[in-house]
Amino acid sequence: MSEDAVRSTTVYQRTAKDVLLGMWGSIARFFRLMARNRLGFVGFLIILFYFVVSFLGPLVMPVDNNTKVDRIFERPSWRHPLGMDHQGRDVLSQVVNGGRDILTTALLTALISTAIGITLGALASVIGGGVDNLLVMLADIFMAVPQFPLLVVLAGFIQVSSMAFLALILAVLSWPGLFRAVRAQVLSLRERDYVEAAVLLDLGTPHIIFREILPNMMSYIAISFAFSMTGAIYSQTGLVLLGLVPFSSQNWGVMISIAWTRGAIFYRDAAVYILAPVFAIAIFQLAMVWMTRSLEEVFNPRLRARA
Amino acid sequence: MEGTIVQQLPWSKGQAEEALLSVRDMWIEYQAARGAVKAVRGVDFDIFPGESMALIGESGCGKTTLGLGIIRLLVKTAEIVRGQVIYRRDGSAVDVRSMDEEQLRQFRWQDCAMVFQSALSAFNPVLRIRDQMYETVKAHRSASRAEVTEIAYPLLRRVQLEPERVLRAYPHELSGGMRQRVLIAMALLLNPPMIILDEPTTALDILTQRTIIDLLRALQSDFRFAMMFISHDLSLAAELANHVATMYAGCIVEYGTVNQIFYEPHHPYTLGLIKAVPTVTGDFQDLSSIAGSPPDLIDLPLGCKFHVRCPFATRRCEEEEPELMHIGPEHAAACFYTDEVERQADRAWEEIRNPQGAFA
Amino acid sequence: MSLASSHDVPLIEVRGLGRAFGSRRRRVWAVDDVSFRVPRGEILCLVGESGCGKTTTGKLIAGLLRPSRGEVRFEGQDIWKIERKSFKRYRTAVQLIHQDPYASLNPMQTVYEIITAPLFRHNLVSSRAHAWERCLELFHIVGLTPPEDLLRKHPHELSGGQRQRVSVARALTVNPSFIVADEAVSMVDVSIRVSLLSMLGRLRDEFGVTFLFITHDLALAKYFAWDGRIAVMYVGDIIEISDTPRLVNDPQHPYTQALLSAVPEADPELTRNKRRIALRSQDIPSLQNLPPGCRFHPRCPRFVEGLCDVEPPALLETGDGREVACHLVVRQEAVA
Amino acid sequence: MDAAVEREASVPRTLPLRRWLRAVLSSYYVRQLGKALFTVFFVTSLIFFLIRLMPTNPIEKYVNDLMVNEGRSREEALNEARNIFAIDLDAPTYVQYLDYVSKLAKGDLGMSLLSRGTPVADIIKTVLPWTVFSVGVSLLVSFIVGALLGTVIAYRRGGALDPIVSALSSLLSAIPGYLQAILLIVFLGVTIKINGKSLVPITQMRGAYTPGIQPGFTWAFVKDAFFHAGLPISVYILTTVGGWTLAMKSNTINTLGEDYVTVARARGLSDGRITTAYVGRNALLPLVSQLAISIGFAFGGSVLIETYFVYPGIGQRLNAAVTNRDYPVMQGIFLIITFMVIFSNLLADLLYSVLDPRIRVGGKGE
Repeated sequence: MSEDAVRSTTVYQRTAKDVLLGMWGSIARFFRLMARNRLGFVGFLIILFYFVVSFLGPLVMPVDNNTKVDRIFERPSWRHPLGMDHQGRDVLSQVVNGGRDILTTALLTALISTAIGITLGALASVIGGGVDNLLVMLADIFMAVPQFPLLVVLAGFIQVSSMAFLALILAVLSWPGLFRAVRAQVLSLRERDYVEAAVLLDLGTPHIIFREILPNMMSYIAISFAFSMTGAIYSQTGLVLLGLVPFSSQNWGVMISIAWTRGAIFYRDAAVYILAPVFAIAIFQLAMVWMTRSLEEVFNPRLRARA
Repeated sequence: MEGTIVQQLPWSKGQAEEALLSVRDMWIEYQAARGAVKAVRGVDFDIFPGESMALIGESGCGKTTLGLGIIRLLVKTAEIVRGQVIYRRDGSAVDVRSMDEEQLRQFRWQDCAMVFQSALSAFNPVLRIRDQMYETVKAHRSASRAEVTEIAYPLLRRVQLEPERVLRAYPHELSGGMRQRVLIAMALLLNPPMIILDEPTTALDILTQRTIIDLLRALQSDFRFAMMFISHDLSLAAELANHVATMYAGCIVEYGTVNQIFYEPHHPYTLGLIKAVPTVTGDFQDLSSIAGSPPDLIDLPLGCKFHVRCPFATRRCEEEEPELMHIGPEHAAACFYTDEVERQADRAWEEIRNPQGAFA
Repeated sequence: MSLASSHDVPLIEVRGLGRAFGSRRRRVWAVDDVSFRVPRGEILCLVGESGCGKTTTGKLIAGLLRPSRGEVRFEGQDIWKIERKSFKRYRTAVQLIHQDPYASLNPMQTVYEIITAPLFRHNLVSSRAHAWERCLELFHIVGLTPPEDLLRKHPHELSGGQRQRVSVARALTVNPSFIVADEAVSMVDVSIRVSLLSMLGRLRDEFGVTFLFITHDLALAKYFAWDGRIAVMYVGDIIEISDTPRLVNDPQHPYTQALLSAVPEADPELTRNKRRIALRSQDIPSLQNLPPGCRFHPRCPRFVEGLCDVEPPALLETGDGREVACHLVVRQEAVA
Repeated sequence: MDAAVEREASVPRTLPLRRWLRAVLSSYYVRQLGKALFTVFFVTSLIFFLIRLMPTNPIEKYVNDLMVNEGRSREEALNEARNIFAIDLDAPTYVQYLDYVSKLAKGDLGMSLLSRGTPVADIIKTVLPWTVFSVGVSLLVSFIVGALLGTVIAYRRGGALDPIVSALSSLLSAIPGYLQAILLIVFLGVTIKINGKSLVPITQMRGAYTPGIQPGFTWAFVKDAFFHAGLPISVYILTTVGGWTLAMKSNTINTLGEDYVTVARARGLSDGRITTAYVGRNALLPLVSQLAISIGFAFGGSVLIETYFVYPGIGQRLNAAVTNRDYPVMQGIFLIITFMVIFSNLLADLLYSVLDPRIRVGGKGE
């Protein structure tokens, strides 16, 4: 590798070309690293597929809303691969349109809980003393309280009007997990010799946080992000099935709930109406878990070098 | 009995048949991602009853692998490709490699005990020392708890520990030095004829190290067990060993009595090691290190593996790997230019004995 | 102390240095009352068994830990009382080389990033080309060849010896005047240890770097600081300081004598006939409940009832520039 | 802290055994008990203030409904609300709080809104045992099966079994329990039929036990109870066994790499002894601490799983209460579930300290 190539990979003053080259290079490297773990890569591709279908699908296939009495619970056919629902509407279009809201809420929850987890985790480990003990105790208490029952009670008391509000509630309940991981990581990384060396070389706190500590925590954060998404989907769908989250968006949970109450399961051909959203959620959750395997390797320095 | 006849090593101190343990052509490899790591490449030596032998080498020379190979305790990815490990006790000889699981289990600790370097994590953290002693004896012969305590008490006192408190303690309640001494006492529970010690003093302080060295010497004279200790520390060999073998890149490159190895080294690596280790007593000695670094054990260079770092290397060393050659009574070295090495060794000791130059 | 004004001011001086750990109820003094001076260009070795507080002392001097009592003075000024600008000058002037080659370099960064971070941060280089040249220069000083491909590698692709050299090169980027080497060579193979030491020695000769060399290996201390001084620490205190030749050949404090006699030597005849000093007990006193008076008295072969176990001996001069903390050693009362 | 200082300080002189044991015992268990009690206090207060913070204060709403559609005076409505909610609205907040807590201590959780006059405590008494029974049995089974299975595939890492079991475990633990419940009902109950009969008689399995059978510890009743609880138990097991298997597998692999296992083999200990006392016991430790968290999770899952299987446990009752906005019952059930989880946390901690002496017996590390 020529000297220029080496220089271009430095972090500091880089020309636009370098930046682009750098970005494309890192995206290609990210894919190569994700592909190292077969199972992880399959999970990653499925998740990618979900996001494409959920956010671009509705533009291509708008949800079929007109009732067609003569086609109730029609068998799956070439034109309607997943058959018709209890009002004769195309099930496939509902599945395609059913993902967007769930994934948005899950992403929002994960973002908020990751943000809370990291800030409180870093705060607790850096400041230590009283603040640390208080936060750790708070986290322990939150962890001790059974999450879903609390959610159910909360949803019973207050009207959950929007996705953002639901995401906020879910995040407020799920931050302790990441908080404890971040706190433990920062405490251990802070003691590392190379962080001490950075202090000695007076490289400044920003450098120490973003160039020395954070890169070594990325795998933790990525994996916790993934798990807080699956947790959010679990709770969110559960609340929808209980009818406690009444906002009337297109959503796999709503589909299952309606299919269940309309007795779709008793019509042999209509079973697909309830199975489609169930599998949609199940496969997403599974793909997420598989993907975390790859995430571990993406941030493992030993492998990053060889990619 | 057949199959346990081994070829006599000319430099061995006695007849191979009288040796307690004879290792012949031991070859061990690890399966790594990049290929097979040739950790031990054809090692031969004998250990005689009551003798103490030092296996000296730096990290990655295969000395620990050899030790583990003798009692077949290698990790799954390691494999003894070939070689014999003949163990002789009261008349009968057996190849450890041909033992079945049950024989091997009996052999371990009763015939040959092994004390590991990391004494800190050598004990089960959730069991008291008393129970771990008891189960060690129980695994080999029926004995009541009282009997085991009876055996353990004098042993623990012998290693300068308070039996009452140590037996009742959990491992995490003992300091590093204490744990090392408990491990040695445990090794003597079944009074095995042979004990292998891997880096017994590395993780310890000077004074604790001293107690362990004096302890090992005294215990060996009392219990008459053969001791094979593995270390990177030459001074440990100088203290305890009758015979010393220096290892490099999976082979024994020199074998000899402790005085031959230290005062008449015939292999460049042994000489290099001696000139690299400072002594505390006496005036300043100028030291010199060995250039370069150990070879990659997956794709090893041709010829003598040390030629890259060797000041005496010639073209012949690059093509041909020297075998261990008999160069004196109980002394062998694997090098074509042993006499040049010897000449330089004499000059080096001359320099140490009466140094002229001040600090260079 | 008025003494300082007559000599040129020592680069580093510690007075009555102490550092405690643990909560209020169970406070433990890892470093109790340490005082010594390190003039510019000299090598001082800090020797002692693990747990004696030598690493803590090193970190106190490097400014990584604040002292619980006493002072750390850099060029005559207490580093925790000077204003920001001079503290920044002190900050880069004193560097520390860590013991463990596998933990001292950030695994996520390439060697190039590790070395150039301080160069860019303190604008020690004008451009990336200049940074590249500086890297080659530093690699040459610390004996790392061939520099080109090493620069692109990650730490886990280097050997222990190479990592320690990268660690030293990183410290040299800010042109330090004082380096604390905390067991810097003890985890490296014996055969390449000497080359690391001679490299460090060259830094003193060519760049006038002053060293505090921390080690538990007396033989290494003797080799590296033959024309410097050795200070022996025991359970948080310094019990003897002397120039190396006399400390090695004529130790005053019973603990130093015990240490020197206990060290095994790579010379069979020498080490097997060495006069051994038997200690009265094996146990190292625990910091939680320290013995009264001199901390070594429970183990000291020259223990005198009523003297050693009553009042802790102060570290006093013995007239010829040596200092010893022992009631039994003939001493000249310290000046001031 | 200077690590060397910690490690090398020699063991303090032994105090008389009795005093030493008491000092250690008291400090650890008291701390754990304190933590549990504080959590309980925090949760009760959380619920108490929750009702007050709500935009539509449920009690206020209830009082207004009474006045509007039943023409009651504010005074009567307040009285009724007072004993239903176990809270007297007019008194100052702290008095209400003390009154609320004292009632709670006496086990009085207020009255159900829906079925007038029935105390919440009685409702809970009827439904709680079924959930404890079904969740308890499944936790026990899935923990034991998971631990054994995890050990087996850890020992046979290269074999065929390992990838299959690992993939299946991650599959089962990823898919939410209530979805698995639906899948069971759809496939076993409805879709797959063998000569006209579905594999699993879903409808007969509803309820906790067949009405005719006399409840009591007779074999017939127990068999019947298991028949009815079959579906919930199988879903709980399916969703949790995968997690235990994977956790035990990774713990066992780590423990197998420990020095004391190699030394145990060097000491000639039998494989059985090593697998149980050395590898098993040390690998099990982290699982025990995870047990507590999984209990909370299982109770959470029961809300939907019991609803789908029409199993009369506390989860299904909570769902009914929430749907009908029966606040006292909701509040009571949530408190009971939380107390049970906290109590089991305490049990798991104690069990952990019994298994791991390093926690119970202080030592050099402290």
